[in-house]
Amino acid sequence: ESDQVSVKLALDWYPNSNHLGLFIAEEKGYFAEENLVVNMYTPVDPSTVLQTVGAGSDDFGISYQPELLMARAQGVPVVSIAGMVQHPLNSVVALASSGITRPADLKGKKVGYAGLPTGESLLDTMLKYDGLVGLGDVELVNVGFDLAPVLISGTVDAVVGAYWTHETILLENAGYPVVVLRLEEWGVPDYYELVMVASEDKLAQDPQVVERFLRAVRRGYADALADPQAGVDVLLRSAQGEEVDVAIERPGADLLKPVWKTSKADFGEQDSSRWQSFADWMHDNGLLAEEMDASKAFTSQFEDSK
Amino acid sequence: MNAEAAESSIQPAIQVQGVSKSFMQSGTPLAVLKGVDFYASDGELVSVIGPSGCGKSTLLNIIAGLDQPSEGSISLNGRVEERRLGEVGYMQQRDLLMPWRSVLDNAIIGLELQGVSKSEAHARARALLEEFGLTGFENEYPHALSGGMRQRAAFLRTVLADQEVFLLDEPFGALDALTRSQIQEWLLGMWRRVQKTIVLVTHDVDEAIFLSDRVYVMSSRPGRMKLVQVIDLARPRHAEMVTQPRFVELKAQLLASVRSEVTDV
Amino acid sequence: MNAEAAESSIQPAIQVQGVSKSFMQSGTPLAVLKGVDFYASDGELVSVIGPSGCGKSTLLNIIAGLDQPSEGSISLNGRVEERRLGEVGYMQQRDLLMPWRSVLDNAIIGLELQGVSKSEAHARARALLEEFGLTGFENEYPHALSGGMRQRAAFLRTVLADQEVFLLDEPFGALDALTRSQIQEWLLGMWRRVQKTIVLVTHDVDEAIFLSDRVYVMSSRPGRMKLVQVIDLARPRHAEMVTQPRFVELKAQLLASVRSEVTDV
Amino acid sequence: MSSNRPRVGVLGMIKGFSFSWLPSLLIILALLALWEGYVRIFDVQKWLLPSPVVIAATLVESAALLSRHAWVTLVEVLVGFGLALASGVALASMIAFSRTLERAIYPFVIASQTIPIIAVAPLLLIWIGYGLAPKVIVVALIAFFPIVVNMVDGLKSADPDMVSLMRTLGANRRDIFMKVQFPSSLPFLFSGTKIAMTFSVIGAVIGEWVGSSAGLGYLMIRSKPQFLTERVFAAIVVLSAMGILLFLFVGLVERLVIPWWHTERRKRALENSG
Amino acid sequence: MSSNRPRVGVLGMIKGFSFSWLPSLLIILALLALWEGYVRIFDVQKWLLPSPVVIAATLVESAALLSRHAWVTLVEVLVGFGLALASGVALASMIAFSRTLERAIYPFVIASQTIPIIAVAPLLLIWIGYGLAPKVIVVALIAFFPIVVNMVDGLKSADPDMVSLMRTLGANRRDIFMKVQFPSSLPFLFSGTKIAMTFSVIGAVIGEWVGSSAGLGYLMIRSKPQFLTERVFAAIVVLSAMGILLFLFVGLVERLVIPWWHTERRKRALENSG
Ligand SMILES: Nc1ncnc2c1ncn2[C@@H]1O[C@H](COP(=O)(O)OP(=O)(O)OP(=O)(O)O)[C@@H](O)[C@H]1O
Ligand SMILES: Nc1ncnc2c1ncn2[C@@H]1O[C@H](COP(=O)(O)OP(=O)(O)OP(=O)(O)O)[C@@H](O)[C@H]1O
Ligand SMILES: [Mg+2]
Ligand SMILES: [Mg+2]
Repeated sequence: ESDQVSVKLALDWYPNSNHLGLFIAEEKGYFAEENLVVNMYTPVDPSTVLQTVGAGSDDFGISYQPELLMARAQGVPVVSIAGMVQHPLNSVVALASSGITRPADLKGKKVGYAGLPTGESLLDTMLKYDGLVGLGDVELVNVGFDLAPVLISGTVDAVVGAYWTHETILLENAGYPVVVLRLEEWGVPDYYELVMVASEDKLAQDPQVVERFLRAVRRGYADALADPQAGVDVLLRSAQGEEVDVAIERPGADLLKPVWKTSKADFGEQDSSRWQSFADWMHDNGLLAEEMDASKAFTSQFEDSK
Repeated sequence: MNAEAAESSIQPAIQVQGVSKSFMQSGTPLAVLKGVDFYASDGELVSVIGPSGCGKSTLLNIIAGLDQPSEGSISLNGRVEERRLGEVGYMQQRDLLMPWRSVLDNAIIGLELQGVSKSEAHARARALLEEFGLTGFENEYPHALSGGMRQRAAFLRTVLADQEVFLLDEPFGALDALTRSQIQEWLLGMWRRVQKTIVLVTHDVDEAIFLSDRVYVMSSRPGRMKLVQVIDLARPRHAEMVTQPRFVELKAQLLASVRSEVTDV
Repeated sequence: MNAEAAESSIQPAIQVQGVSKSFMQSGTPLAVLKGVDFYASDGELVSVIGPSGCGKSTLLNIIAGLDQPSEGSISLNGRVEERRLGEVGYMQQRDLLMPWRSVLDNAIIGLELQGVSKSEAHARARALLEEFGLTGFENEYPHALSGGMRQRAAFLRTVLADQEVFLLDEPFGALDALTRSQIQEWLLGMWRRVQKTIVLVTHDVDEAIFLSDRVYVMSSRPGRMKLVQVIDLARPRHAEMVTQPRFVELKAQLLASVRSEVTDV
Repeated sequence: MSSNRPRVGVLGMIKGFSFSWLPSLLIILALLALWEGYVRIFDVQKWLLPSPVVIAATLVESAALLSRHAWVTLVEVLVGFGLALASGVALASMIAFSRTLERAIYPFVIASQTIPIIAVAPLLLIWIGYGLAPKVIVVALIAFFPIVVNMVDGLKSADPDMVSLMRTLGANRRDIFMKVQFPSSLPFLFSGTKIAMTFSVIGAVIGEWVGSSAGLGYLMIRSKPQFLTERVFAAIVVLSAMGILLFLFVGLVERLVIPWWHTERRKRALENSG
Repeated sequence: MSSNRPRVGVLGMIKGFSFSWLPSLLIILALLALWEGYVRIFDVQKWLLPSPVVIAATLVESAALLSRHAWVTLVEVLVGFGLALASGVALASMIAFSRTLERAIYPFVIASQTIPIIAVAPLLLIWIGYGLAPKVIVVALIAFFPIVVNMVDGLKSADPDMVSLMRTLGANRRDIFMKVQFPSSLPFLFSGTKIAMTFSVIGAVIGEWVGSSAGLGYLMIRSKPQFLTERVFAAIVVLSAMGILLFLFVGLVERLVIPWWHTERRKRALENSG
């Protein structure tokens, strides 16, 4: 029992179906079996996760692959230890009634985004891929993080930055059928939307704790894969369950199931060529000032330990 | 005009009849005035003296229309007037100069309210600066003035507003003896020229006698008029008169009446 | 003690020598006092009269230590004192009652500063309420008081602070004739009992004569002492004296001196 | 006459409730009716702008949820405000005490207000974690500013003649501060405190963004992306009510602490009303 | 004596710069040195907390970028503040004018402050689009509150005897307002304005989080996920400088508009300094 370790985990966002495995591991005692006490919390500004993990005040965090690469470019010593999903969740979303079916249809339209450079580059690549000149063909509008309302209200014709496992459900539930343009289908290199991160120090000093943590997490997601809806039930039973919207998380869990684990990859697995090609794409688009060796940005060292 | 006018058939400029007034103080009513009768004929100069707290300022407040009596009535020129504000000029005990206005601008506030143009108003005020001993201070803010100067400035403001009736609540309280006697003589001169009705509250018996046609003596609170003394000194009056026998006699009489009051106000 | 004491060899309680003072007003220096010589012997009651704005309050400010002279020196009991604050009791022209303190608490502020316990201070203040005509008002805030009451409260505060020397700047300015003569007699009584030195600024010549051992007359600005008149009336004095021949004679003399001043202050 | 009305303030508001709040109530009802009508006629979706009826229903249904979170926020507000009051008064006293201190401190006080808290959020998270502390600090940071500025102006508003009087009575700097400057500053301080109290509420909401798992701010942030706009509005209603009640409470305290400030005006007003 | 120091304020600050700002400068330099030392000794990474030297370098390198964005923010601040001042003074006047209006309006004024702007910002975007307007509105919403509260208290601080005087001179309500209440309120108004001016800066930053393509707030939001922390801090420095300068500017205007408020204190102070 002296072995018991308490760790802090910063979530990327409020508890939702992306976190089912974590809540299952908590409720079913998988963490406890590894002698871990996991404190989960949600910082409101997701970009703080990489800093608090990098500085060691949090042990683990959930962040995004593009952000992780940008952080490393600035010297933040963070490393991805697991791909939480195998594909981008980010997407371009438009109302079905708009008639937009492909990036080229966005020509001359207003596109809302969160005001971040990544969104600009993603859109640019998709537009070019579909034969347009690029960003110059659309009017970009910084709408902050509330993407769905501006879409419905007609403030913009499409948004980039919405998750096809979340905002889309929200919109459909509200009575607005939508069209989703997946990034990886329109020229953006495939990447891992959400990644579990730890600091370089942590990996060097405490690999056992990382290993124990990931083992429990993997067991959690294995259960979630077996029965996503049971996982949602676990989430609803948790301390913050009352604020969870079942109408979104139930379909969300079903949508996520195929990206937690694909025919090619198990949960958490990461592929170095995908990391590198995405890093190259970021460099090409000016998101990284210098070329980067992406192999240092992630580690597969914990994958075999099942 | 002098004392006889009061007895004439002309309606008095101010007629106060059976006025009582009480205030709530810490929850209990405090009777301040009790059946006050008072008048001032047109063009008359009347003084009111009485112990501190007997309700002199309260009486003037009521005449000016700032306050309404609990009982009794006030008539101006024979008409009972409910709304008397703006009808009579009133110089209160505090100088009430506005700290954000220069002396000159403080003086012309009444004219401004009457719609007189600023340049015209300034001109009229400047013409009186000398007389009020304010030359050279017209552009200062009030805080730069001595106590006496402040009171003179307030007096100038009242005079400029130019109403038919003036109520003056201890207007010379803060004046030195010299300026005081000058202003007194000046007041008499002005009063003779323009035939204003003046009600003066003062605590200086010499001043009351020197200036007035009649002097009212009030009792301590609740205030009533306990004595009216007609001042039968000849006019025009001169500063030297204060040491003359008739003056000294009147003074002794009034002082005796005042002294007979109980003192715990 | 009376006028002869001034000539004795004992060091005067207050000695002002060659004091000049000027202020900057709108950028140019304004000479307010010019070579003022003045003294008050131990236990003497001295009055200062003079035109408004001649620098009477400025002189008291300097004696009290609120201000330093531009030239000249001030000695207390024969020692030249640079730091005179807290040495003399000073009642200023404005009553300066604190709106957040009751009358009683305003009165005891000096005792509070001397470290006297609150209950003891209250007891001492209560003992004097009657004499100052403030009974029943001790727990009111100042705004509920009439002008005269406010000044009496301020006077009570000064008296309670109980220093050897009192400077009184027109302390009776807002008092009615009745209270005024009562307070004057009370002041004389207290002064006789406790042998304080009192310097009184007033604009009431009667008052100056009635109370004082000597009266200083100041010139208009820049203020100098232009006359010192020893008041040789017998003590104890009575209110009736003001109509006696010697009194009237002294009054005529002082008024003449005051009137000879130029007036455009 | 407007300026002669008794300044009866909060106490009077409460006492004379039945009559005096009528206009306010009527306006509120009219506005709500307009809003309801607008939403119904133009068929505005409830996730875009919920109607008053829907919000009211949510308030009732989610009463337990809301009050649980409201309690958390209230604690943050009160603790943070208390800290702001203490530090604000202390800072203002230092600033008013010496010109040198004023020059040294005031720029920092002002600068502290121009730093967007969200930008230093990671530092806060690293330095003090995500418990009660960061919220309290955010509240205090936002609330202390109006207190300092008003109090400094108030301390400087002391009547210089009254200060002279104290000096002639032998008062030292401390006496003058305690017995003249401080009481003089109270009316100003209360103006600032009213503002600060209201800002404390918004401060707690912002604080909850830094990282939290409870509180009305948390609930809002959480409900927004779920399109539970009616819950966001319900939380806003609770926050507003909290802000108004706290504001009124400060007004009440003001009347108790500086009665002279009010009676001075009221007495005269009664006298003048005739 | 602290309270007798001349209240020379901004003008004096500027005139007496060389000497009087020395303490402030020394403190700032000391703090910066401490900070630099801390960062160097503990080898704190610049993505977490950049050192003053790094920030200074960024300020120089990115001067053009920063000033372009600062200009945008300044315009939002000034326009929003102007709107807040106008509407704040108007609202306060209505509130002080009639008790009924006070009861009807004041609750809304308070309520408006407890609504977390970030929660309604998206609605603002939908309702009024994404130009200058929403930022100006956010600034105005934040800034008008201290103005209203202080101005209301100021209007009520008018000397009731002075009001009586005006009435005896036949003044109507408007006259009394314009010639007594309004001037009396100015010292209070300026206290509020100083707070409002500072809050305007943070208001503009918040406004820029939604729907902007320029401004220091926008620059910060963009730089943060790129972990350009030194640029974020450089933007904060510029924002602070802007806030302090605007605060000092209001102080300067105060001295020009209500000179009597200052000279009243200064004259006495000179007199007492001896
Ligand atoms: N608004 C008020 N509310 C309660 N009491 C009041 C009010 N105004 C005056 N009083 C009381 O009424 C009494 C008379 O006051 P007033 O000011 O009329 O006296 P006064 O004769 O003018 O005294 P003084 O000569 O000292 O000026 C005093 O006891 C005072 O406390
Ligand atoms: N702090 C100051 N700055 C500039 N001028 C001043 C200052 N204090 C007083 N004065 C000027 O000095 C002169 C004398 O003022 P002081 O108050 O001493 O007169 P006083 O004799 O007491 O007058 P009064 O009898 O009217 O009270 C006045 O002209 C006044 O304007
Ligand atoms: Mg009176
Ligand atoms: Mg004087």
